[in-house]
Amino acid sequence: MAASPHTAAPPARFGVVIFPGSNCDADTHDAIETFAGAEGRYLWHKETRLDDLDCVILPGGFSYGDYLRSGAIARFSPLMEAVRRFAAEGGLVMGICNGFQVLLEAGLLPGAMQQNEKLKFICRLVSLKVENDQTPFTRRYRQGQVIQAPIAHHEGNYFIDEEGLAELEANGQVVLRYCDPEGEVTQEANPNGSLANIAGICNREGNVFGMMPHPERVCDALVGGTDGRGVFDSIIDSVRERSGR
Amino acid sequence: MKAKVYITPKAGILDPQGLTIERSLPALGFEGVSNVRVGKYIELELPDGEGAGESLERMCRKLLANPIIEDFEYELIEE
Amino acid sequence: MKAKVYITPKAGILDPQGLTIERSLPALGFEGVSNVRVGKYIELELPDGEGAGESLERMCRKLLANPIIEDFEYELIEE
Amino acid sequence: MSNTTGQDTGQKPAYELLGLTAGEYRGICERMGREPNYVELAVFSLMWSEHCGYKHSRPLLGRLPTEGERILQGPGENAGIVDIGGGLAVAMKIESHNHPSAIEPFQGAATGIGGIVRDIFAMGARPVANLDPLHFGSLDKPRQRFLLDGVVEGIAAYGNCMGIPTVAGEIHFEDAYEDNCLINVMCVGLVRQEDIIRARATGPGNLVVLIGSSTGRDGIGGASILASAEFDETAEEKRPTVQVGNPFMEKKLLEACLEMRDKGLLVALQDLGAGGLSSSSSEMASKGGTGIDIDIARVPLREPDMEPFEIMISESQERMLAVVEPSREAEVMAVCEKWDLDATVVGKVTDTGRLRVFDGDEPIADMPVKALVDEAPTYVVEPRRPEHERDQPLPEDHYPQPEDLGRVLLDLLASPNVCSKRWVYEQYDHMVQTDNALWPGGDAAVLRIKGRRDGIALTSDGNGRRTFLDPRRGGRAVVAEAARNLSCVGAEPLAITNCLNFGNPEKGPIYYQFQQAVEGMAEACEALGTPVTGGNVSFYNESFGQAVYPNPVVGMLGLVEDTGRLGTHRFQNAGDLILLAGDARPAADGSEYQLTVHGEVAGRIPDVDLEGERRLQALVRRAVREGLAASAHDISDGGLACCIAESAIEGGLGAAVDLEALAGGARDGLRPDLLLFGEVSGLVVLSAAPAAARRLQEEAGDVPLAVIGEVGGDRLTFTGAGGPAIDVPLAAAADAWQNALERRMAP
Ligand SMILES: Nc1ncnc2c1ncn2[C@@H]1O[C@H](COP(=O)(O)OP(=O)(O)O)[C@@H](O)[C@H]1O
Ligand SMILES: [Mg+2]
Repeated sequence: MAASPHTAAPPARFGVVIFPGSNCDADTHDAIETFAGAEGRYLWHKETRLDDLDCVILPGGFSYGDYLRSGAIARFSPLMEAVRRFAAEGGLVMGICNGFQVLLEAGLLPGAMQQNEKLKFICRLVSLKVENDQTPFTRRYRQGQVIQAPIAHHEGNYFIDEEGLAELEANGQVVLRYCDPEGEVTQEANPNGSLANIAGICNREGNVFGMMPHPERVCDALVGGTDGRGVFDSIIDSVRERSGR
Repeated sequence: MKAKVYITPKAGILDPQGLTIERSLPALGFEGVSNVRVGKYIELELPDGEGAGESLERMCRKLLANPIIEDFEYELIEE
Repeated sequence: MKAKVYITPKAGILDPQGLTIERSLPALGFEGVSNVRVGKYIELELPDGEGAGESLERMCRKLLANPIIEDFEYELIEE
Repeated sequence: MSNTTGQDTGQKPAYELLGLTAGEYRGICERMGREPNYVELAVFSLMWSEHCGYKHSRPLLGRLPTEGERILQGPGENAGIVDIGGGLAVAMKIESHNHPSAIEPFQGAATGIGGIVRDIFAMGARPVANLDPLHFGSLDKPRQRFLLDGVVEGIAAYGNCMGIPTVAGEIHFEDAYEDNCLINVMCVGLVRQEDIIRARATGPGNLVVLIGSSTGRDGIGGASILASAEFDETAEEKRPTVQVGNPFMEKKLLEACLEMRDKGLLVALQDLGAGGLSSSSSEMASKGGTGIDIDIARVPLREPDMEPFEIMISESQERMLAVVEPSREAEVMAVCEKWDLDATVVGKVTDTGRLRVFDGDEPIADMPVKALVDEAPTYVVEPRRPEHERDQPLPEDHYPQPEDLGRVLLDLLASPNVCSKRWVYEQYDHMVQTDNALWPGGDAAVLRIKGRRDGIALTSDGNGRRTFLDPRRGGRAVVAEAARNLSCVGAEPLAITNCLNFGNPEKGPIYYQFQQAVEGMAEACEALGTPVTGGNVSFYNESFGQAVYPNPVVGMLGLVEDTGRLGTHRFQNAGDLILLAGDARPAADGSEYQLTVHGEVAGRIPDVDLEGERRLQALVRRAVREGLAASAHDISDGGLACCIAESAIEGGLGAAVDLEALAGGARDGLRPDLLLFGEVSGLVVLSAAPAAARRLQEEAGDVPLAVIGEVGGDRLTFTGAGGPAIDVPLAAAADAWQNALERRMAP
């Protein structure tokens, strides 16, 4: 990404990680660049300098082929060490699909992913209920709002032990749940067997967020909808507010 | 030095693969099979030396198994 | 009766998982590991009886393993 | 090696074991000026196999039109290339992986995707879509369910991991494919015209670099033995080691190759597919008018102790061969290292016109490139019309008309050949790359081109049953259907790629079917202005003397002017009128109705009126682009009733159709069952608001356009003079159509 020719600072600078096997990096980058003034910079998995960034996104794909377990190998890349520090200092980190799996494996988010209940890859539009509209990633949505975004994964069956789940619920860390189009969180609306229909969670501090559905795929009405824009808009708002830009 | 690693889904965790196999067995003529659990079996060769066991243990803990959902055991085979 | 089944990629058959793990190990701080092969490890419970071994063998051949690209071994554990 | 390759050693001579005839062996000796050694013989046997040498098809394929203003690259390269304006081009190619998939469906289909994707990025194009036309036996058989399950998972595993959306395809089930499933895969890529790379090894002294996976014993004999011998009881002994795909490796290969393209490092690029190093190196030399020296001692091996001939013919997946200038070697290695890929200089380009193989310093083979690549013998077989072919269609009263036509509709909607294929395409990541202006399920897929208003439309169609009844008409019909599917979404058909799946061409009737089908396709391609950019021939799809239906599969590319104005098959508004465009008389012959209800495939399919088809499609495209039509859907499997039912189900709106209004012109006096379920080329159902419908009728010119019904309500009714012929709740139709496949595949 070339430096912006303007002197005014951009409203938000995103880093989009490329692990070997990432395949939604370009989609995510495209989505970011459709937002007025937002900048996206690709981050090769061996890079370690993130200090020019406001938000790091780990995109979807099959890092290292998803061999062994999704995200298991990617989490050891030099970049992830930097992401850990970046998050510890309060930087915004979001994992989408495979990126979410990497964050789980890295321990930046609690829990683990198993194979989908029916053992099949699923790609379809699903309904999601926004359970927490106070995070830096969801503030543009309303509590209880139902949005539509596609999932495309083989291992999105979220698991955490009982204690962990109670903690997530108590702290409002469950951010998105699979629901029916009316917003009811039902078993039938659960596409992959995820515990408590969980589709997205954040860490306790709220600055690290992972979701299985793909918001970057629903930022343009021509190709499926615009419900995903709220995620990026929320991040931009949060960055503006923090930096006073 | 050869090593064998056995990784199994943690007790109490739903194992979708095992469950699916268990459900499809009767249709293939296998009745009464239960408690099917599917895990991983990894073979590898390690540099010889005293640290081998410890190194393998670390490898399992850090990479080969995910302790949140999996248990592991291993065997070292001296040749 | 308990049974353990070990499934491994046939010799000569590409094992992309094993290969990828092997290639990434040095970067994770594990040097000198080679011949990593990833297979499956399945535990299950069978009805007791003399036919158990034969039944398990058939089960492996028909469902648990893919004999075209995988080898299997099993153990029956009398309790 | 002691004995010579021509000698009878008590068993058969070596050339025969490798599938060559005595005459072919003599031809090789002549061209070599001596007897070939084993390595040379192995290489020749591959290059002169049906698969690589097109021995039975080459003379006939010449009939296909391959030229057009937009064709930048016709047959002969790794993929065809079509100019879509603005400096951009589309690379496209289709390939079969029938035999490997019949043995191991998951890996067979997965490596099929891997192979076709390499063909596309070998041209310097970024793959943007996969398509998967598939044919299996009846789903009533567990083996067929196993095959479908494995094939779909294999395609999903490989394509999804690569980040290439699988956007369209087709699936048919019929007994003729029981022992020989047809697994065709197509890939489409985008490339800036100045970035196109070709497989021409030019510049003697340039280096030949092997990139990607190490070489193992897999697929040895795949091309020469597996792909050109009948597949029967002896398959067991001929079975090569099954190849396992590594999509992660291929994803890295793809990115590395495109990065090298962007850096201008590649003189030429070629994938290693059937025939491995032998075929890739000799073809590159042939295209470049050069020679190549290969040192097999440098080839990274997966298994120790591989024989030289094994290294030369191994079909290990995920490998590419690049030609690079010596001064750029370091840069090439740097890109490969970045992507953690092995890359090895294994040879160099020469001006000798020969493929020379060395093991270190020791020469082990030396063959004329031209003989290998261009001089495989061709064979012409006496064509014989198969006995089942008929001059006349069945009499229209051949079958009794079923009493409950509503039941027939529900049964047809639930037929695996007609029902929704959602169970399949939801296993594919069909949205990655975020360009789907239309999601799967309609007549064709449409991808936008980022930064432009226009987009590309893609469809694949094959119809073995029709080609079986009349190969020439079937060939015409399959091209017409593909074009019709594109026109229904509003796209202008531009070009095709094709995969010809047939039985053993040495047999007169099969050769006849092949010849006739090619003739029919050629006629339709000429009439519709869609030249052939390349394709693939898969012969010997037969077992125990029983061949598959002759099945030409067409993948067609179209261009949409404005992705904001697309046609879909969904009914949009209650009160819209339903119109039937086109003038053709449907028939039971070769229809899904004939098979599902009357249990046979017989008669002769109606011919395609190519001129009428052209005019019909032009009208449909205009109706869609000008926004006059709210929906457009062509009549194919299941006939008019299923076509309307699909539009109704997907739109969530019922329909009432007047059979009297249908029975004009060519359809005069046709019985209701044939009107409703008969099949024929050349009909499209449109829906439009009343005012738009009037305008359409004014503009239709000489294309007949009849108002036949109205959208609305929650039932599907088709009413004739004697009262309702069909009256079923939309919900029942929807349930039958939407869930049939999932129900069949439930464990
Ligand atoms: N194997 C498949 N893979 C992906 N999509 C498929 C497959 N089979 C069918 N489809 C999709 O389902 C829809 C209906 O297919 P089909 O009935 O063959 O359409 P048509 O008759 O218009 O050619 C199309 O959008 C097609 O692309
Ligand atoms: Mg159609």
